[in-house]
Amino acid sequence: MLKKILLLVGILVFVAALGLFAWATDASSYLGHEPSTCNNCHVMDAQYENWTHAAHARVAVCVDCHLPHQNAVSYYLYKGYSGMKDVLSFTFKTYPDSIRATQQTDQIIQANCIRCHSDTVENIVAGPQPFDRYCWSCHRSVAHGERGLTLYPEQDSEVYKK
Amino acid sequence: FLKNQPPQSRTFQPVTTVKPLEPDSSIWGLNYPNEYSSLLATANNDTPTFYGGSAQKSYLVLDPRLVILFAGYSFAKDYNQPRGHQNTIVDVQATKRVTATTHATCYSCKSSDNPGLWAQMGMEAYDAQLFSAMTPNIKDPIGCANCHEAGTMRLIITNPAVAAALKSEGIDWTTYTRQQMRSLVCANCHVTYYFAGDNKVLTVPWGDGMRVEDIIKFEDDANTFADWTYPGTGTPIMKARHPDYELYTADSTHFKAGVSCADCHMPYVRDGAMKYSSHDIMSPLLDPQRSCGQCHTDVDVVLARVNVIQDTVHAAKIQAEDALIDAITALQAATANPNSDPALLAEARTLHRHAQYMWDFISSSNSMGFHNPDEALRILQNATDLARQAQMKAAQAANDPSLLKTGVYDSLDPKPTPAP
Amino acid sequence: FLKNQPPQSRTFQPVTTVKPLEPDSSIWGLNYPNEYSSLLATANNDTPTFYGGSAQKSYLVLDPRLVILFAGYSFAKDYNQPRGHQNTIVDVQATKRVTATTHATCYSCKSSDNPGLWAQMGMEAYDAQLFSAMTPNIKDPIGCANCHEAGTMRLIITNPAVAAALKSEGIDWTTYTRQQMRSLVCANCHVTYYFAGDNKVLTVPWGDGMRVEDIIKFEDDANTFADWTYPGTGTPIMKARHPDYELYTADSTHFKAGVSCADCHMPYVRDGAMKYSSHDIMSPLLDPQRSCGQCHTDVDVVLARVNVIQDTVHAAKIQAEDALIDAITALQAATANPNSDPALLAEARTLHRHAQYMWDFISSSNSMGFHNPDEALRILQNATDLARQAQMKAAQAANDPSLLKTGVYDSLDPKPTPAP
Ligand code: HEC
Ligand code: HEC
Ligand code: HEC
Ligand code: HEC
Ligand code: HEC
Ligand code: HEC
Ligand code: HEC
Ligand code: HEC
Ligand code: HEC
Ligand code: HEC
Ligand code: HEC
Ligand code: HEC
Ligand code: HEC
Ligand code: HEC
Ligand SMILES: [Ca+2]
Ligand SMILES: [Ca+2]
Repeated sequence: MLKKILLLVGILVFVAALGLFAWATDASSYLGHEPSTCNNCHVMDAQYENWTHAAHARVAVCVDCHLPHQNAVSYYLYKGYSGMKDVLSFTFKTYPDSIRATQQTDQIIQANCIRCHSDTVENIVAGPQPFDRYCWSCHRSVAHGERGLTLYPEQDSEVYKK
Repeated sequence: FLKNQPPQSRTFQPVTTVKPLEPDSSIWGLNYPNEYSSLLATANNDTPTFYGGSAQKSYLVLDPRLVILFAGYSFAKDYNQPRGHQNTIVDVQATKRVTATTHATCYSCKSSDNPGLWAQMGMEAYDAQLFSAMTPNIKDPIGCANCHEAGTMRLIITNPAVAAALKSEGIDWTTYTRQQMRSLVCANCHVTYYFAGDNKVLTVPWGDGMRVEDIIKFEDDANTFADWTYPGTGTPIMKARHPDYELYTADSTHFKAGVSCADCHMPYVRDGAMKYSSHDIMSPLLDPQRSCGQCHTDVDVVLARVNVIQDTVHAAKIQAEDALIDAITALQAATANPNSDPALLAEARTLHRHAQYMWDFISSSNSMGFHNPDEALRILQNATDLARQAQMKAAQAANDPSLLKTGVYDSLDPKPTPAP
Repeated sequence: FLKNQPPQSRTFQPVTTVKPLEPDSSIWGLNYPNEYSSLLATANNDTPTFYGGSAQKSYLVLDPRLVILFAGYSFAKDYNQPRGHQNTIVDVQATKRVTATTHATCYSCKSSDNPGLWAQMGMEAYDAQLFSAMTPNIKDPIGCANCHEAGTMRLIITNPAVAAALKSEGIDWTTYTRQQMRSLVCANCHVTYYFAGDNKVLTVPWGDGMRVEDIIKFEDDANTFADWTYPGTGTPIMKARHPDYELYTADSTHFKAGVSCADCHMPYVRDGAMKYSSHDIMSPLLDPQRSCGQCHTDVDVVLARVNVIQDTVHAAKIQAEDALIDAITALQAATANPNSDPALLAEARTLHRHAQYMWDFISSSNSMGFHNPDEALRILQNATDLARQAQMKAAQAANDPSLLKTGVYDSLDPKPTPAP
């Protein structure tokens, strides 16, 4: 019985969240791949801003790296899943101050790096032992620039100019 | 409402106008409730970390060697790990280091009433008064007026002694950038100092530079300034005091990389849509995700390094202390020996003086070396070497190789306890 | 999702089959021309950096203190900054350290012929031979067979002494990940060692651990192993040799962060679009953009820190050397004095032995401390302290405070030159 109620509540929450999602956001924009969509959420500010300063801004948008590209099914499934996750935790403020990519995200990104750069890295990813590190353990700033770049709260720097 | 809007204009509408040098932080707090309430939170922090944290711990109990090294001076009575900024008045009034003859200078870094008082009466007159005479004027612990200019909210130098020291170095701090001010503002207090002359004028000894060698030279030149004379050895000792800014800016990794004190000690936190700087200043190890995580993806890795660094520097510090205690023991015996060569004795005292200052420079600075590990270890190597040379010189002065005993502290039983 | 095609298969087609332990790198090079030609490039590198680089510089000329510290041993004759991997045979055959009685063991880390020879005759038999007897078998400098397994191209341990040392530590290197092997493969050679017994069997002293204290304990236990007896002091000295792997893995920043030797010394370079590992191994400071620049966007910042670290460690090293020379001078006088207390003399020698090993551990390791600044400074502080204690003990043994003179090296004029 309790389980059923919980399930019901769960479904209700899900539908409500979906509604909220559609209402609160320009839902159709999320079907696209505009980086500014991600930046709708101020919590994505730092990543957005740093991305615009980094090497890939001209050539790759958020979803190029953050969604799986094996096939259309996994692309849209994951898009729905991660979008919902972001919206839920944003709505219910369950996110931490410093947001971190999950391991699952890391694996998706890694596959995408290799997808675009297979010509370049084929030689080094191959080998008798698995390639056991993420590309960005060296390329620490290609995706989102220097860390800590947009650390500071909005404040008037002008007052320091003599 | 979350649609692709232009970034909200975050221009801030003040609720009230804060008058210049306003000592009462609660008035500033009307405009900036987040900053204010986080500042208040420093009153109640009490979580320890391995070497630091906000609990009140007695350095003298944790390491009884300090009782010997500060023998004859007030620091042998009472000397604690610092706590949060809201506790300053309570703590300075409670410490046994303050006596009936202590000057008001001891309030300099403890209250937001000071900028107003200094503007009114001048720092020299303030410092000339007794501590007890100043007490009625001191109502507020550290507050907004110690760091900010009312109106612009710019970070500023509020301590005239620090302003003078910067000037003596040829530095015009008003040209500093915002990021530089995010460190320099801490230098209002987290710097070493001494009291010059009978009026106990607060002095920051940067005239020759901010490295430990420069400060020793400056204090040596200032008529061989001494805080006290070491009992039995006759050494004129100078006390180092929390040279946090000096140590950090001595080419440390983070300083060179442009990181500021506030980046680690005042990480931003979110209140809904707003980001603000946490004014709940404490050990960053108590909230490393926030303090370090913005720059270091793998926080566990850097925390592990903090442990390695702190343990290494702690061991180096103890090693210097053991060498100093051996030297002091020898120098006491040599001083007691009427046949000792006075010229060699004087040389031994100078070695002791310099060794002890170098050690204290690191011992009295915070973070157990993390702020600048290489510089800390370099200085402690010098302290150890000079202490051993002081001991050798003492043995030469007394022409007595039996003064060359090592491991004196280890053989003490019981270990010393804080002086009464 | 039109892009989502499986990556074209470009699986590598070997041109030739390389037989196991093949000493001739040019054969492997048929399959891997980029790696091969970059390895060949190490022959001609000759650009110096401030402390390192590929130019052949004499350590003995750069710092004549070494002539004193290695007095009575071959290192006082000839001791250079290392050069690129292609020069190994030329350099080992040219050094004055090799004499008529030198064993073949000195070829152990100089040639890709070794894995084959060891497989054939066993390392003990190899080491038992004279250097001159082995020379005809040694044709190839360092090559692919020193690091790779033919066929799989896996990185492997090829040096049996290192394999034994790892085993003695309980380490099964075959479980190491690829990233771990990118450091461990250098440990085939960049480790400290000694020659055990009359057959001069190559031994890597890791049985008690890889820290300097562990190695001292191990060599002390191994019948107080000594490379030579210091002239005039009678101290049995053990020589440290390039403990690069040991120092780096002692909790250094980069090691803790998962960075490998190859990351800095073998950065990827490109041939067209294709990346490969540069086998032109040299000082990363000669190509910092590549070696450091992917991880550290602001290369100038980290290079400035390298300068600070190296200068700091260099000064600490000199300080330890000065203390050691003072101690040696005192100990020589005490040893010459027939009335000296033998028990105290023995204690002084043990202090000298340990101080000198600690100093040499850092002095003989590469990078002037950059691989692990804190550990280097910690060890040098200990070396300095122990050297001063050795001097004090010598004065006690001779009951003669005049042995406590400091600054001996500074007063030498002229400074020593390499031994003949
Ligand atoms: C070129 C590939 C690439 C692009 C384009 C990209 N990212 Fe990332 N993203 C990464 C990588 C790499 C990480 C770091 C993962 C890690 O450190 O584990 C990351 C991490 C993140 C994180 C987690 C924060 C963290 O530090 O772990 C967020 C949030 C994020 N990206 C959002 C975005 C948004 C929003 C955009 C578009 C404005 C975007 N990304 C564009 C590669 C990319
Ligand atoms: C509705 C607000 C919102 C939008 C729009 C949004 N995000 Fe996020 N995102 C969040 C929040 C909140 C988190 C923190 C989740 C957590 O850590 O619990 C987050 C976390 C992340 C992470 C790190 C966690 C993980 O799953 O690895 C990545 C990567 C990320 N977002 C990428 C994106 C991308 C790409 C877009 C645009 C396609 C985007 N986000 C749009 C709110 C949002
Ligand atoms: C959508 C395809 C795509 C994805 C996904 C992608 N890249 Fe790229 N990347 C590019 C293109 C295109 C360039 C530009 C090449 C040029 O300028 O010649 C580039 C450039 C680069 C460069 C050179 C940048 C510079 O500093 O000039 C690096 C390094 C790099 N990528 C690494 C990565 C890594 C690491 C990832 C994963 C985190 C990644 N890329 C993901 C397409 C992609
Ligand atoms: C890169 C980060 C970082 C920077 C920058 C930094 N600190 Fe720290 N600070 C630390 C850490 C880590 C500790 C050790 C805390 C502990 O042991 O619990 C510490 C400790 C302290 C402490 C003692 C805290 C306690 O636990 O009692 C004080 C005071 C302090 N720092 C002041 C400063 C000042 C002033 C500056 C600038 C001149 C500064 N810090 C710059 C990280 C930093
Ligand atoms: C007006 C003087 C003053 C200024 C300005 C100041 N401090 Fe302090 N700070 C103190 C005093 C005094 C204490 C010790 C209070 C006590 O123990 O009662 C202290 C304590 C601390 C502690 C220890 C807190 C704990 O819980 O252990 C830290 C960390 C610290 N300060 C960092 C900073 C940083 C960072 C800045 C600049 C952003 C700064 N301080 C500016 C005077 C000051
Ligand atoms: C130039 C600024 C300055 C002056 C002047 C100053 N202090 Fe402090 N004081 C600090 C700072 C900063 C701290 C926190 C850092 C620390 O303790 O290492 C502190 C901490 C303290 C503490 C708490 C920790 C402890 O040491 O027990 C006491 C008590 C204290 N001071 C008393 C005094 C007394 C008494 C005097 C006068 C002799 C004095 N202060 C003068 C800056 C100052
Ligand atoms: C110990 C020094 C110190 C004290 C005391 C202090 N502040 Fe700050 N404050 C700072 C620093 C450092 C910053 C960061 C400034 C920047 O990034 O430009 C800051 C930033 C701010 C900002 C800008 C927004 C933000 O959060 O970054 C406001 C508003 C502010 N403080 C208000 C106050 C108020 C109100 C008080 C008293 C209740 C106060 N401050 C006390 C050091 C201090
Ligand atoms: C504003 C950015 C920033 C913050 C905040 C920050 N760091 Fe760093 N840290 C750096 C940079 C930049 C370096 C230099 C190396 C590099 O380029 O990555 C560094 C280097 C380090 C190193 C290597 C140096 C060494 O001696 O081993 C450690 C450890 C470290 N940080 C720990 C911390 C800890 C712990 C904190 C929090 C208390 C912290 N950092 C906060 C930016 C930061
Ligand atoms: C984080 C980067 C880094 C890592 C990791 C690293 N090194 Fe180095 N190495 C350096 C730097 C920088 C120097 C100093 C070069 C100079 O002074 O010119 C150096 C110097 C050297 C030298 C002397 C080069 C010369 O100039 O003659 C040798 C040999 C060496 N390293 C071997 C190793 C070995 C073996 C490892 C792994 C156990 C290792 N290094 C790991 C950066 C690194
Ligand atoms: C088979 C033994 C051996 C192996 C394996 C080995 N080295 Fe060396 N290395 C040497 C010798 C011997 C020299 C000195 C050659 C000379 O001076 O003639 C040397 C020299 C160097 C130098 C100095 C080059 C210069 O131009 O100054 C560097 C840097 C170096 N090695 C790094 C490494 C790294 C990194 C690895 C692992 C990837 C490695 N070595 C593996 C034996 C080895
Ligand atoms: C365990 C491996 C190993 C053994 C055994 C070994 N070496 Fe080396 N040798 C190295 C490495 C690694 C270097 C480069 C690093 C350095 O010089 O610091 C080197 C460098 C050299 C150099 C060039 C630099 C210099 O010191 O002048 C000479 C010459 C040399 N070795 C001679 C010898 C002689 C003679 C012996 C026998 C007594 C010997 N080696 C035994 C590993 C070894
Ligand atoms: C001093 C040690 C050493 C020597 C000698 C050496 N290699 Fe390597 N080699 C490495 C390391 C380390 C890697 C990186 C392996 C990895 O990332 O898995 C590597 C990688 C490679 C790779 C993989 C592709 C790449 O470039 O990363 C090939 C192929 C290769 N080496 C061929 C050779 C050939 C051919 C020779 C002789 C001409 C040779 N190596 C000599 C250490 C060495
Ligand atoms: C060990 C460090 C390291 C790792 C891991 C690494 N790279 Fe690189 N990468 C480098 C270096 C160094 C260069 C610069 C080569 C040059 O300048 O010739 C580079 C160059 C590149 C370039 C060419 C950049 C340009 O300037 O056009 C691309 C693209 C790239 N890497 C992608 C990747 C991808 C994708 C991965 C993960 C599969 C990866 N890298 C993993 C070190 C690394
Ligand atoms: C594969 C990545 C990588 C490479 C390559 C690398 N580093 Fe680092 N470096 C790091 C990491 C990770 C840290 C630890 C601090 C942090 O988290 O940023 C660090 C820290 C540092 C620090 C701060 C430590 C200190 O003691 O001051 C310096 C300086 C530094 N690196 C210099 C260099 C230099 C010089 C090179 C090239 C010779 C280099 N690094 C190559 C990843 C790397
Ligand atoms: Ca504290
Ligand atoms: Ca070299």
